[in-house]
Amino acid sequence: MIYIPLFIIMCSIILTFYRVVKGPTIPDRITAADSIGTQFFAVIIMLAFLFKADFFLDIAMVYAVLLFVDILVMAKYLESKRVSDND
Amino acid sequence: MINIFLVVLLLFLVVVGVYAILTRSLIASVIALSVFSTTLTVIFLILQAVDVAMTEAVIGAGLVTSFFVVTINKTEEN
Amino acid sequence: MELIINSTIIILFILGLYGLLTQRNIIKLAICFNIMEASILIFFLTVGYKPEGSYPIIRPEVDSYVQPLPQALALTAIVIGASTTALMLAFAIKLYKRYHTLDIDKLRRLRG
Amino acid sequence: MLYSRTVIIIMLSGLFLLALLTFAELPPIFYDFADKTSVYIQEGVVDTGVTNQVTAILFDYRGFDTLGEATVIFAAALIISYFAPRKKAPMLGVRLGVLVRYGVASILPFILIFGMYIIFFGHISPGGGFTGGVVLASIVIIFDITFGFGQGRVHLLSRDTKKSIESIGLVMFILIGIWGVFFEGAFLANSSTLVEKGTLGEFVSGGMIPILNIASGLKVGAGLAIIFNNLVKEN
Repeated sequence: MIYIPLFIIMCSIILTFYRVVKGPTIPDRITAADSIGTQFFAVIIMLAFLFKADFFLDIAMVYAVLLFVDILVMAKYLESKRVSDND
Repeated sequence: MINIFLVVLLLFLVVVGVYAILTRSLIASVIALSVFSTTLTVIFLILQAVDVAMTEAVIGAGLVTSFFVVTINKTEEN
Repeated sequence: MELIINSTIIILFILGLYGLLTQRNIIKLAICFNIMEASILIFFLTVGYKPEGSYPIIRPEVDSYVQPLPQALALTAIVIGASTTALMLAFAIKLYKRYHTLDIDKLRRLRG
Repeated sequence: MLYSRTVIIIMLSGLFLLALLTFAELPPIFYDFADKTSVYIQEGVVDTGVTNQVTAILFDYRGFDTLGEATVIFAAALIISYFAPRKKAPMLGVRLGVLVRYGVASILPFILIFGMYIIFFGHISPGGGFTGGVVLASIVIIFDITFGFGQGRVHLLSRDTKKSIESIGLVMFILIGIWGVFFEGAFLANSSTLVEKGTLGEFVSGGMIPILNIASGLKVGAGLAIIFNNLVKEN
């Protein structure tokens, strides 16, 4: 019965997306997007169990690597904003 | 049961797309686009397209987002 | 189920088209273009899908697979979409350096 | 604005209804289209000798399309390197903390290994030249984002090296195609008479398809790295 954690994590993703929409500052949104990515990582691994397909784990790995690039670029962008705006 | 999960994901996809188009802030729109392509990856996995899901995860999560962020950074007044 | 998937494809396409018609920032137009492209990809993949099929890597213990041809076309479309997005963003940078704005209404006025 | 927003919404609603009617006329989605037309599923393994049928279609049945796609990336890199203005992105002048720099430096070799794994095993597992190439391009992106500060910074690969790698990938692809003309009778035919097809599902299998994977991986990786570096205007 792997559907129960699947739906629970999906509810959690939707609640986290509320923070992306609502978040007053940019760091809130970036952290929420990173959190959504990590939860989708868990969803992909549960789908690997569900379909009995071990190749899905490759996709989870490559997605985790590229999510790191995403967050790194956004962190650098925020750092430059913080230096230039000085607040 | 997996169909219900697919419907939830599709609805979430539409909501993220609406937010990505209608928001004012450009960087928030790019963040929403990253979430959009992640959701698209999981939908492709449920549709049993492993190669397409892998390519979409690589390009949508990492590459296109960094293109957009660099462009936004270069076209802002500092 | 089919109705929901078809409606999602059409809604995403119409949404991207609405964004292309109403938004004025060029970077936002590229984002709308990406969303339209995603709807086309979902349409490609649903053509070759069947419910109990497995992913198209041939294994001896499985005898029901989804159709691999739309997946190959979708993969090509994704990589070319990334290239065209980069091209649009390069033109946006070029326009900003020339006119110091990204608003297409102001750009149209500047051209005279 | 040329049209008001209500006019646009009315027009798009009409388009939505039209598209819905059109989709109703299509054959149903969950219809066993895959069983009736599964030439690729039934004969693809025997024809090409690889188990991943998407790779078989990309590099064997429709290899010419893949060559066209590689040409599109080449043209995009060319146009962007001509068009993008020579102004450095301001975010590259910021120095990240020591933790980020050393963490990234220790994680880069593993990303390199992973990208090469995706390229080399593209014919028996998901992935292939395009995906692995993008992962290899992400190494250049991570390096430039993390260490892109100051004036006297080190380059991971110089611009000429990246252009050479891209050209080597494209020339390798075309040479394999011409090889197919001479020994098999068609452009980009899978030259299995000279290269062993190997056992199905092993690492050495599929004739020329793994070599085409490597060529397109080099091509796509170097091309996307050139595009990114021209967008941020670094060498």
